[in-house]
Formats: sequence, C-alpha cells, structure tokens
Amino acid sequence: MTDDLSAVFSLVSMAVLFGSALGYAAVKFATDDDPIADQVDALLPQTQCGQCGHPGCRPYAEAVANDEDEINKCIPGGEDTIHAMADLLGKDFIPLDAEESDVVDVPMVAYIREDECIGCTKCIQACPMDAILGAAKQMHTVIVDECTGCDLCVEPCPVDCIDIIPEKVTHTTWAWPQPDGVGITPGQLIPVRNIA
Amino acid sequence: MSVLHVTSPHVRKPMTTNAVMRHVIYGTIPGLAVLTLLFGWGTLINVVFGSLVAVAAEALVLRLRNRPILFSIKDGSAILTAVLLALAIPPTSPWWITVVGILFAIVIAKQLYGGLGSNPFNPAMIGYVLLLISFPLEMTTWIPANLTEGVAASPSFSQSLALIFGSVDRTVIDGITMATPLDTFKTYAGNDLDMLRSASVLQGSIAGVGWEWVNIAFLVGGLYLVARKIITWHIPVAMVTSLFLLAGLFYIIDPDSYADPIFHVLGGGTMLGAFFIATDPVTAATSNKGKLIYGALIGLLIYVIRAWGGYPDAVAFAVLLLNLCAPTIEYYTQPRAYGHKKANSGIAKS
Amino acid sequence: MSRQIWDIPGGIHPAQNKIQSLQTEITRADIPAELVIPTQQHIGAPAKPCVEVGDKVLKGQVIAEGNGFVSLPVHAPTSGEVIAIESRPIQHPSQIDGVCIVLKPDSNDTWGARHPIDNYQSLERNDVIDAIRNAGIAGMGGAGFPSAIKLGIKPGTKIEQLILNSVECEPYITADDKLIQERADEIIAGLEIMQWLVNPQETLIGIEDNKPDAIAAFKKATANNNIEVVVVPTKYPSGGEKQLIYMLTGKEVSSGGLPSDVGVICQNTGTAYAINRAIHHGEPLVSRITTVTGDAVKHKGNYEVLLGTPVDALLAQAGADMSAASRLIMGGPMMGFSIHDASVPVVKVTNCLLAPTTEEIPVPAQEQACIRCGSCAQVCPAGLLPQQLYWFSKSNELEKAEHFNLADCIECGACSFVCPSNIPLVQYFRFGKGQIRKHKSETIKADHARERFEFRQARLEKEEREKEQKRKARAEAAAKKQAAKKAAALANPPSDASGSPTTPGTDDVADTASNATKLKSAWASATKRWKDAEKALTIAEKNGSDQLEAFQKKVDQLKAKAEKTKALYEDAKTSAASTSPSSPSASPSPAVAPVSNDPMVQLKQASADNFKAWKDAQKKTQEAEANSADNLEALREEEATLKAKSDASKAAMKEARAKEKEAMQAKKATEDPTKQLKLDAAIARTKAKKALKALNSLDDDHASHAALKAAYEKALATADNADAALKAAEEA
Amino acid sequence: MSTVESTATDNPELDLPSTPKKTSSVDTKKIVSDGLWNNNAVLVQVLGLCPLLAVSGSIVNSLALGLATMFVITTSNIAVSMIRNYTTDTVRLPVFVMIIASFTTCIEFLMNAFTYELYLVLGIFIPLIVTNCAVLGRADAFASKNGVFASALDGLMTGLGFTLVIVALGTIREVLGQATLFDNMHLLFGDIAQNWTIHIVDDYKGFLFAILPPGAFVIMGFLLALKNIVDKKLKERATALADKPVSGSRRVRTTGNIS
Repeated sequence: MTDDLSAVFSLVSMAVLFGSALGYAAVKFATDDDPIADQVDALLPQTQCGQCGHPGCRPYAEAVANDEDEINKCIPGGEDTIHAMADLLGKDFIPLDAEESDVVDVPMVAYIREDECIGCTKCIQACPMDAILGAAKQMHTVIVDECTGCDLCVEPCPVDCIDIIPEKVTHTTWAWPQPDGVGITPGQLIPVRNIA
Repeated sequence: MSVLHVTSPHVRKPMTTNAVMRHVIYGTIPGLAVLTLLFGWGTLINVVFGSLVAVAAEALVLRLRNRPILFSIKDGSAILTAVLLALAIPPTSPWWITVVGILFAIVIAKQLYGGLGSNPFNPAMIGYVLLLISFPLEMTTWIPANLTEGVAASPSFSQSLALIFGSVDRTVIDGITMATPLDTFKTYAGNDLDMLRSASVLQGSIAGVGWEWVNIAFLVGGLYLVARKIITWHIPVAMVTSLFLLAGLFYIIDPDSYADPIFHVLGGGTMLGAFFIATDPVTAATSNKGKLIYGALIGLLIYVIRAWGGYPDAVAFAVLLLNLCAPTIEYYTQPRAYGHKKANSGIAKS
Repeated sequence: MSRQIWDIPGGIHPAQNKIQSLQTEITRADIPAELVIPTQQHIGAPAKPCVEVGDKVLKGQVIAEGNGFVSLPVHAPTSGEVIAIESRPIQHPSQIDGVCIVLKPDSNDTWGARHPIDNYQSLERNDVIDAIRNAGIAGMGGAGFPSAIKLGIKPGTKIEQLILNSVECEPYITADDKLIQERADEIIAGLEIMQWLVNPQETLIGIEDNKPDAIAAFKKATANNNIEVVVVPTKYPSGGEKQLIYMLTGKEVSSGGLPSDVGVICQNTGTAYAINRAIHHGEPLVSRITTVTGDAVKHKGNYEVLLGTPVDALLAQAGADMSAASRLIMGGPMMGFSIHDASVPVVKVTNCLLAPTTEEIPVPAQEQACIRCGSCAQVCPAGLLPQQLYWFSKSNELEKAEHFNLADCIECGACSFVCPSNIPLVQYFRFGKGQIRKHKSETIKADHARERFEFRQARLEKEEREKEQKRKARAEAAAKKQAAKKAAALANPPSDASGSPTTPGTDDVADTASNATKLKSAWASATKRWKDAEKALTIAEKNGSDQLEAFQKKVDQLKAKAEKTKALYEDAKTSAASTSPSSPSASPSPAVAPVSNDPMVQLKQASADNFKAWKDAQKKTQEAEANSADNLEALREEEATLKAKSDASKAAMKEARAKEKEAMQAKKATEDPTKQLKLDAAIARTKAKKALKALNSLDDDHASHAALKAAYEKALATADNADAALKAAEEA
Repeated sequence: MSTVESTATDNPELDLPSTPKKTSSVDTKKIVSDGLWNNNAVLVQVLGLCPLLAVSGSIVNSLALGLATMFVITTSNIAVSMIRNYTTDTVRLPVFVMIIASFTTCIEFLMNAFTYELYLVLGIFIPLIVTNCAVLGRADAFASKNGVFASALDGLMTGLGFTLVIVALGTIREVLGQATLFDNMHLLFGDIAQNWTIHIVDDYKGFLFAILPPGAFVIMGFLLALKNIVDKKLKERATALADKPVSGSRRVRTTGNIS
C-alpha cells in the first residue's frame, strides 16, 4: 500500500513540477506578434502583383505563416523563393503552382508605347508602386527603376499600349551564366566578322 | 570563320581525370604481380572478370539514369573500383562473390549516390565490407602463399579458373586453405602462444609468409603514384605512422598479446589501404592538414579493430568510418584565406 | 639583396611563351581607317560624350567627360572627325555592345593644346592628382581602376610602401617588359611623381626573375635614387596586386579592404609611364603598349597602339593569319577574355592580344565530374577551397559560398589550370559572384518596393480620411449655416453674410498648413535618405565596389529630390503664411447660393430632387401598403405623378447632357478633329481586339459564341467606322 | 475610379474565406487511402523506423510487430478521440503517451500469454511500440481532432499501412537472407502453421547482409524509391487528365478594380 501511495505521490509531484514549468514557459516566452510572417514577407519579391490570390505580398506572407496557403503561389519569386520559404518553414519544396505555363524567370518591366497612350491615367491608379508618371491627357511613362513588372497596369489600359518586357541587360547588370555542366565542352563557337 | 568564346583561363595543365585513374591502375601492377606469383592466377582472373562486370553494371545504370554511357566509362573509375575490390578478395573466391561485391559497389555505393565524384563512401570498400559481413567463410579462406613451408605450388591457371567459375566441390580446396596471418594472430595471440608460434603461416617471416612481399609491392606502386603527383604523401604517411606508433606502444607493453609494429605495417591490407584505398580523393579529406588527420585516424582505427575488434583486418572498416568523418574534418581544417585573420571552420548557418 | 621575400601559397608555373614577342623593338602601330573609342574602358561609369557627330577634333582633345567619381575622361587618340556616336561591339565578356565614339582620322595626327607641368613639386598635390585624372589614366594592368583615386589617399593615411608592379606574371605578355627595357627612365620619372604624391617610406619595384634585361634597365635607372628593385621568383599569379604586396612586404590586405589600409600603394608599370607622359609632356592617355602574339601572328611583338584601334586592324598589321587562330584573347591566357568580334577596339587595359593556333591552345575538353582531388586548393593563391566553392556555386548555395569566401577569389585561373576534370572553375565562381550580386540587388529592390507600396497605401488611406473629414466638415458647416441663417432670419431679417464660423478660407489655411507640415516631413525623410545614400557611397568607394556609378547616381537623385522637397516646403510655408492672416477678407464668398446659372447643374439638381421625392413617395406607399392604410389610393396617385415628374426631369437632363456632350465633341472636333477620332478609333480597335480574344477563347459554347461574334463584329464595324472617319478628317 | 475602391481593404474579394476549414464529416475513402498509401506512416512520413528496421528480418516477426502496432494505434486512437474534448493543449501529449503506454502494456501481456516464443524473439521492440512516432503522431494529428469512428478507422488504416510495409520488408529480407518464405509461422499461428515454410532455393549460402540492419536500410530505400516512382506515374496520369487551370483566375488586384 505504501508503495502505491509513493508511486502516486511521486507521479503527482512530478506532474505539478513539470506542469508549473510548462506554465511558466508559456507565459514567459509568449510571442504576441508574428515574426514568421515578417520573415516570410522578407523573402517575397514585393511586386504586389496579386498573382498568389492575396492582395499584396504581406497578406500572402501572413497566410503562409499561418499555414493557410501553400508556399508555391508566388509566381514572380519563382522557385528560389519557394526554396527559401521551404527552408524557413521547414516544409518540403513543392513546384511552382503556376497557372500560366509561360512563366519566365527573368525580371520584367512595363513599357508604355507612348505614341499610343491616350493619357487616361488608369494605369497610374493601378500601379502599386507609383512607378508610372503622367497626368490626364498626357502620355504616361514608366520609371524603370521602380517598376517591379507586376503587370497590374496592363489590364486597365483601354488601348492596350502597355507591354511587359524583360528588363534590358546592361554591362552592369549582366552576370556570367552558369557553365553547362558535366559532359559538356565549355564555351561557344562564335562566327567572327571583319577579319583582316 | 569562327572563334571560340570561352571563359579564362585559356591554357590548362595536361592532366586529366582519365589519366589519374589510369595511373592508379598502373600503380597496382606490382601488387597484382606479387599476388599472382604467390597465390596463383586467381587474383588476375578476378581483376579481369571484375572489370568486365563493373563496366557492364556501370553502363546499365547510366542507361537507366539517362546519362552518356561512353563518356563516363571512359574515365576508368569503374575499372579502378573493380581492380581494387578484386585485389582485396581472396584469389579463390567463387565468381558470384565478385559479381555481388561489384554490383553493390557500382550500383548502390557509387551510381545511386550520383556517380563519380558524388559518392560519400569508397565503392570498392563498400563492396568488400558487404561481402565480408555476408559471406565470412568465403571471404576469409585464403590459400597459403607458395612460399610457406610444406605447401605445394599455387594453383595453376586452369585450376584457378575451375576454382572461380567451376562447380568444384569447395570442400576440396578447404584442405589447402589456411587462415591469414592476421587471422591466426587474432585467434591465438594472448591465449595460446604455442599454437601461435607453431603456425606455419607465420614461420620465417616478418609479417606472415608472402604477405610482407605483397605489402612491399603495393608500397612500390604507391610510391610511383606519389612520384607522379597523383596522390600526395600525407594520407599514407599519416596512416602508416599512426598504425606503427600505436602498434609499437602496445608491443612494448605486452609483446605476447600484441603483434609487433612491422607485422601490422606489412601485414594484411595495410599498404593497399594506405596508398590506394584511403587516398581515393572523392571520399577523403582534401586539405593537407585534413589529410594528415584523416590518415592518422584511419591508422588508429585499423589498430583498434585489429587488436580488439571482431574482424582480423580492418582497413575497409576504418576507411569507411573515416569517409563518414571526411566532411567534418574538411569543415574544421579550412585553410586561412588571404586577407582574413583566422580560418573559417564549420559551415554557414542558413 | 638582403630584402626578405615572402612566398605566396599556391601558384602555378605555366609555360612562359614570352620569348616570341621579345624579339623586336616596340613598333608604332599604324593609324587605322577609323578609331572606335568606347566611353567605357574600365570599371566605373561610362564617360559622357561631349562632342557631336561631324565635329573635328585634335589629338588629345577631350571627347567624353568623366561621369561620376569612378569615371575618367576620354581623349581623342588622333586628330580627325567624329563620324558616329553609336553602339559598337566592345571588349565586354557579355558581348553586349557599348556606346563608342567613332573617329575618322585625318592622318595628320595633330596634337591639340598640351600643358606640360615642368615643376610639379611647386604645385598642390591635389592639382597634380587632378592633372592625372584629367589625363584619363587608369591602371593599365587589368581592371583599370582610375589611378587618381588610388593616389588620392585620405588625409592621415601614412603610406609605408609605394610598389611598382612590374611582375607581369601572365604567360605571353611582354608589354611591360619591353617598355622597361626601352623606356626605364621615363617609368622611373613617373614613379618619382607618385613618390612625391604619396610620400612613402620606401619605394619598391617588384619584378620577376625571368626578365633579366628589364631588371638591368631598372637597376641602371634607379642607381641614383632611393628606389629599390626587388626581384621575385617567377610564379603565377605573383603579379596580382594583393599577392605582390604580400611577397614584398609580408602584409595582407584585409578582405574587402584597400592596399592603402595597410599603408601600401601599388601601381602598374604602364601607369607610371603614362603619368610621366601626362605630367612632363602634357599628353593624356591616348595610346598604350600592347603585345600582339600567338602562333597565328607572323610579326609577334609589342606595338604602341592608339586607343580605339580595332583589333582586326592591329592584327592585320602584325600579319595575323586569322584562319589559323582558334580564338582571340584580349589579355593573357590566364585572365584575358576571348573576344567575340574582331572589330572590338583596343582600350586602356588591353595589355595583350593573343591569337593562338589550335595546336597552341587547344579546344577545351569536356567538363568531367569533380573528383575532389584538391589540386585546385593546393594552387589557390588566396587560400580558398575551390572544390567547395565550385560545389556551392553549382548548386546555388550562395550563403555557403559566401561563407567559404567566394568574394576573395581573384579569378586568377590557377585552379582551372590544374583541374584534371577540365571544370571551368573560374566561370563557376564568376557565376556565383554574379548571383550573389544579383540576389543582393534584388533584396534591395524588394525592400524599396515594399516601402513604396506601404507608403502608397498609407497615402491613399490618408487621402481617404481627409476627404471624409472635409465632407463631414462641409456638411457640418452647411448645417450650421442653415441654423445660423434660420436664427438670423428670426432675429434680424437684414442680410449678414459673414455669420458662419467656418469659412472655406480657414479650411484652406488649415490645408496649406498641414500641407506644409507634410512637406516638411517629406523634406526631412528625403534629406535623410540622401545622407544615407551618401554614406553608402563612401563605404562603397572604400570597398572599391564596381557599382559606384549607380550609387553616385542614386545620391544625386536623392539630393535633387531632397532639394526639391525643401523648395516645395518653403513655398508652402510662405503661402501658408500669406494666406492665414488675410483669410477672412481674402476668402471667397461662402457658398450660400447654390443656384448656379449653369443650366446643366440646375437640371441635375431638379432631377435629383424629383427622383428623391418620388423615392420618398414610393417608400411611403409601400409602408402604407404594408399597413393597408386608407389613403393608399391617394399615395399611389401621388407616387405616379412624382414618378412621371422625375422621369421627365431625368429625360430632360439626359437630353441636356447628350447635347452638351455633342457640343463638347463638336467643339473638340473643331479644335482637333483628328485627335478625337484617333482616340475613338484606338478604343474601338482595342475593343474589337478584346472581343476577338474572348471569341477565340470560347469557341465551344454556341450561345455565347454567337453573342460574342456579334459583339466582335459590331466592335469591328465601329472600329472601321472610326478609322474611316479619321481618314476623312485627316483628308479634310 | 475613386480612391475608395483602390484601397485594399475595400476589395470585396478579400472577404472570401481562406482555405476551407476541415469539416467534421468523415471522409472514409480519404482516411483509407491516406493510411494505406498517400500518407503512409512509413513510406511517406518515415515514422517508426526503429522497430521497422530492427524486427523486419522475417515475415513472422514483421507480421507480429505490425499487428501489435496496429492494435495499439487503433485502440489508442479510439481512447484519445473519446477524451479529446477534455484534454487541454498543454497536457495533451503526456496524456496521449500514457494512453499509448497502457495499450502497449496490454499487448505485451497478451503476447506474453499467447505467443510466448514470439514474445521472446521480438523482445524489447514490443514495449518500444510506445515510442513509435506513428502512434503518437496519429493520436495528435488525427484522433485529437476527430470523432471516435473516424479515429478508429484512421488508426486501423494507419496500422494496416504500417503492417503492410513491414511485412513487405520482412518478405524481401527473408527471401534474400535465407531464401525462405513463411518460416517459423507457427510462432504466431500455432501448430497448423508448422509446415508453411517454403524453401525457394536449396542449398542457399545465406546472405547475412539482408538480415542485418544495414540490409534493412537499403531495402527500405528501394521501397521508398518504388513508392515515389509509382506516385510520379500516377501524378503524370492525373495531370494529363486534369483540366488546365484558367490563367489568372486567382489573381487579386492589389490596387482595386479600375473601371
């Protein structure tokens, strides 16, 4: 009988001890804000394009952080972003959930064909970055440095004068390509003109 | 006309991976020759047969993986794996031993990990260990070297062929097999010194009859590799030195229970392991400091397993265990980069 | 020689191949038919052209001005006429064309005004440095960092060693070697200018022991001064700046730092020569010594080439058989890059032009798997682990690559040279570095985008709030006014206009004031951003970042912005100040009279009133219906009349609106008929396009198909009509 | 057109519910397919490998351990599901472990009583069922959120999935290791199973590697690969049949609708 009692006693006291430790930890280390969402938000490209089905990058980050949406919805971010989010959240990589098959992984910018622009200002209102300059009845132009290529301005344009084109590669933005890999001879043969 | 647009540098040293593999195979020739002289044609037959199996297995897996077949076979790494495995197994082992070992080495230990350069473990040693733990009997029955007292000449070519491929009653050869010197030592040392001293395989030699010659031959081949700058001296020297010192220490303490250091250094697969197995660049450490640590730890493990472990020889186990540690050694022996106060260690925390 | 030489780790000994081009004296290259002078000849921002097509220029005249901190002017290499300023192939590995000034020489080679400085020691140091900058002198060894920046040391920095880099460790190249042999005195003169500029404790010349003639020439030239010639063993890449500094002084330039941080300045041989020409002769950098070699070249040797000379012209003069050449390399075989077009011009950093045959430099072999042999780590002069960097670059693990100090790779190519698996390691590292750079700029851009987006959201919200407030204020004001009016009407019937407490005038004042505050904060934040950017720029300068020009641009932009906001703020302040005191009198009369004399507005008002009345009536009727009241009939009648009235007024308004629109259109049409029509046509066409798109996407569904088709046809017809109208208008 | 519309908060599409909440109704089919294949405890979640690799040397061992585990998962799932509304979040894990331990003790005593030899063979791995993550995993992930029937079914299916994999592993290892099938089945089924042993190859040398744990790892790896291959094929077929999603259907306009 004393054995039973001592067993009960020791279990109860252990329960009390660990329980209070847990309770203390729960109070002490409580987190009120959601740092995960901030971290996820930092990984997103901030194009605010809405292609993920959320109105902006921050809401999508919150949805991902709260496990309400998959990590593969960010089309401008591409696979790199999915990998980064998978690493951050300890999830498995899943391929990009692209609705469009022609998703290209190069930075894009909007370009307004200025002689066709009628100056309706609709694109200006559509631009989440305030990256389009212009006034009513004046043709508009895109500030390339600010444009994220989200293509939200394309649809509202009544005369379809906005194109989303790949960002032009310059000497400063150009980077060496990755070599082709094992089994391939490096380099490329280039026909040369103007040989003496 | 066209010119080539290619990244710098434009000149290269004329040494290729294919040549590296080829030279390592050349380096095994002295050892192979001595093995053949002492134990008959079995080893040579195994080398040739094993190479064929290895190439076939490699081609098959490459085909399944949709990789260029000829390109990879030409590098000679599959043949090298087969040669090393064939040198390690007994010369009279039946053909299916070779097949199982090589298939496992090529298919699982090498290609499933991604092929040449991506395998964490030495494929030949993986094959060898698989055979050793699965078929202990076949893997430990060596015929005695034909230098041993009272032993007839080694099997002839046709006898070897029959032993390997024929369906001979294996009990026939059981009569002529004998435990290896290390095995003998393990069995009797410390317990039955009379038996140990009378064991014919140990008579009149410094590391088991014939075995010292085998090891010296591999040493010669290894020196060739060092001279050709295919391998550096760090791993073999560190490994042999640590084995020698450790064996010497215990021999001084208790010469009856522990073999003398020369016996350890020239016995079993020490030299083959030191120059040909442990130096496999894919699975070893690469920095000089790392190589020294890697080699020394292999020597240590070999001695520990030989002296107190369950198996008579331990080169394969020691090398595999250190293969496992190689990345860690690597990460903690990074050289100090120019312009940095101290060397990095460990990997980036992401 | 008692000086200690420190040995660098690693290094390789490739075949020298220098004898071939040492057989002849330096030859002056012919002036080609046209000179193509890129505005970007080295790292940093491209220069800005300051001549126009058709201008005649003299030799040494500035044709493009430096644009930013790390940028240098470009001078006309000879006299002639500018025939084009356009994109041409240049020496960049990306194969992207760059802006070039194309000069047609007049074959007189007439110098413009030269201003030699005879006694530079009597000048301010900064003036001499400016003279060097204005001469367009950049490091002539490889990267081409503007020399003036290197020499313009920060005040307080003590320079212990000035090193002249004459190592020239790359195979094949002998440009410096030959220059030293022939013009050692002039190089030493240039070095003495630098000596005076930076005032070092000791001046050293580092030179490899494979150049005995050059060593002798230097020894002779330095017999009478305090310059020491230090001979180092031949080993590639001991000519790397950091490597040479270590070899001669035992000092290591810390990662990401500059040599001047450890009290060392290192300059190239050709640079010293160019500085001498610039100061003592007043000649800007318009030509350089270039080695032309390789087995495909018949007359191998060193040529004094005008900058901008196309490679093919130079090769033609050297008798190159281009059908035998396997590739064209600008620079040495270890670090030079293959050029994709033989019309690429020679620039300030072109120290060698290599046209090897296939036997000499064969086509690279196929890349094989890395067997981790570690040869690359044995030869790396920077103490890196190329096999790990390769692995991380290949698998895009950029953080790990950074941790393994990818940034410290000097791209010398020693690792690729020894790799038995023929892995183009250098390209992997360049790829990795590029990815890291790209990643960083993307992060910056994303942060910036987030800021802008959040700012926009905040702004919209604020606007919304303000609008709401204004609306409320207006409603309140109106109510109060109404009340006041009533009260006034009750109290004293005579007029009293200025009774309302809140006039739109005060509203305006408040607005201007808040506007001013807003502008003030905008000004403050703009200033802060500008200051931040400036700070970043200085840091970048210190680190020798290659995006300096971008930084510079940004700083300028931000500065302009800050100034603009400041101006705006000041404007707003003054206007606020001017409006507030005079508000009661200056404010327009309160909007007591809503009765406008615009008929449209009247109609609108009437229509709205009538509509409201009808709706009220309808509501009442419905209520009555629900309650089954007695006066249902009466109510219904009333509702009907009201409805009719409302409809009538609505119709009237519509009509008026249509009329107005027509009038407006007519007015517009008379003003600019084509523009309006053009617009119509554009809209119509787009509509047609959209309809067609919709039609194409939906051809299974019959019902909608037909409808869409109709819509499309209609749109098409409209578009056609519009087009026709436009045409007619245009013809008219 | 107005800025009212262009603020994100006014966007009507925002008010759409996020991903649909799990309904309480029991999707039997999904539970079965998850337990057996789609979310198999071993092949997908890679849980419970310790007993799996240690004991699966022969069919009989595998079957016995599999059945024992199945029993524990099912019963503990039922128990957990019954008390799910009375346990708070903070103490749920200790409670679950206690429940699982009780049932494990039951099965241990049962095996001790009825299959004593097997009890000896399996030894420590029977009590170790407590630590099998698959059991606790199901209790926490499923039973604590679902009704009794669903939990029982889920436990049964998860246990069955576990058993199937471990038996498959045992079969392969038995065949490779000693070239027999159904050896020693009498330990589990009594004397009628005495003659069930099938010898596939006479005079087999024995392949010790397959019997030893490393062999279990290798074979397990191949089973995982096989599962992935089958899944890939299934997915390919499914995507070939499935409709392409409409481009941009999900898109939300961050700047509101511009009319």
